[in-house]
Amino acid sequence: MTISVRALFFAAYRDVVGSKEMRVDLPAGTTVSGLVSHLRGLGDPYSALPASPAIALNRTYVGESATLGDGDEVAFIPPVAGG
Amino acid sequence: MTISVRALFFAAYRDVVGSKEMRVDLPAGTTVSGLVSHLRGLGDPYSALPASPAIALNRTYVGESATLGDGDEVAFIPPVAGG
Amino acid sequence: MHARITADPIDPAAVLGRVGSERDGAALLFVGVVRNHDEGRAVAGMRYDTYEEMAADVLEAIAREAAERGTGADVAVVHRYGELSVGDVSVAIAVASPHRAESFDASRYVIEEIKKRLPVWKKERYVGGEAQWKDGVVPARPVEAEGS
Amino acid sequence: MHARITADPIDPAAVLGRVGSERDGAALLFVGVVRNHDEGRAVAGMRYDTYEEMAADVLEAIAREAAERGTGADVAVVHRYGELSVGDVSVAIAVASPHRAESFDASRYVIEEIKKRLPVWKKERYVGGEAQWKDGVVPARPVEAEGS
Repeated sequence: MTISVRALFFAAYRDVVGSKEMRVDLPAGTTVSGLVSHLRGLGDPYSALPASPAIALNRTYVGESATLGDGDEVAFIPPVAGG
Repeated sequence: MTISVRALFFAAYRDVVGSKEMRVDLPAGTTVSGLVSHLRGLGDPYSALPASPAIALNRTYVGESATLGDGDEVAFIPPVAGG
Repeated sequence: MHARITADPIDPAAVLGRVGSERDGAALLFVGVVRNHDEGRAVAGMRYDTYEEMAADVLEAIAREAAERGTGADVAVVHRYGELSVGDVSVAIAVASPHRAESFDASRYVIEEIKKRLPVWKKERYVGGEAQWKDGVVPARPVEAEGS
Repeated sequence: MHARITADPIDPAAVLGRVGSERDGAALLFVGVVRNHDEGRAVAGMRYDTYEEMAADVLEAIAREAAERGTGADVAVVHRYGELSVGDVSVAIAVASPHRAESFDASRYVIEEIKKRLPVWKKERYVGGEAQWKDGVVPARPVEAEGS
């Protein structure tokens, strides 16, 4: 079975990837770290993403071992600088 | 030789003494603690002043051993409560 | 409690006006402003990007946490995004509480948590035309259960 | 730097407007307000008495000391005296500085020093008519030279 997630890129990561959003199809059971590895394995420009970025899953920060589900929103969060 | 000072009373001390200001004649060389003793020795209501109040001499906090001069302004400062 | 992320200019007095009641003896308004220098470089302005939907949630969570610290405080916070010039307000935090210590504590909490976890990024524009993303803070990850 | 003791109502926004320049990334406004309760009693209002000439000097010294802490801050403080009602502003302290830590530090310094040494006293009027001087803080005496 396959799931489909939306990967979102912000700020410096958006500059790296060259787009703000992409759809990614993955095997069911893929974790956050699995998605990151998958993307980095696609080669340039994705290989320039960090191996272990901060990730928000459906708008909440999660660890690398969180499991993705169909329709999830997975945001790559560069170091934040609000205020 | 004699000096003359203005003693000022504020807030609770003004309530005790019943006036905001009095002129006091003292021997030259009298200290702050000498003035306090002198006033307390006058009897009611002055005897109700504390033995060791905070004192400002010419608008600056001083210790009990500060020496008074002619024309000085000596304020009896109850515990402060600004803000 | 009030928390908002917005592209509109911020009126700090209006944010302050959102907090306080007759039980409160202290109110504190923090205002963050784009300044004309950073680490020795002359700054012309700042672009704030955000992950708006998530930022709204995080800002509200921060305000709620601040309000629930100590004996309770009333909290309002507004954070801006978009293109800002020197002197523009980037964030306003208003707090009111019965005693001053809680207001200082809650205000400081809100700004420090914003810096640690609000999904906002800033690109500094320098006098002369260059621009770069400002170094930020890696948000803490939730602790994961053993073996999960 | 600006320090004033006054019988006139205080406009906190105007006090905030007195600080800040393009070098400043943070501004902080503290507002002290007469609250409707104190130590479990319902408060109707507060009378602030002061030793005005000395209070003006002390307030200015406090503001100067606050401005000179750390790497420097811009400070404005206004303290009121006279008859105040619940909700009236008794003190407003505005600080601006390049970074937020200095503003929090300077603001807190000003209000804590006011409580320790500004010659101001307050008589609390309770709902029901009774009134009493609020407990205060004994100002520290200067250290005296040995044998003087």
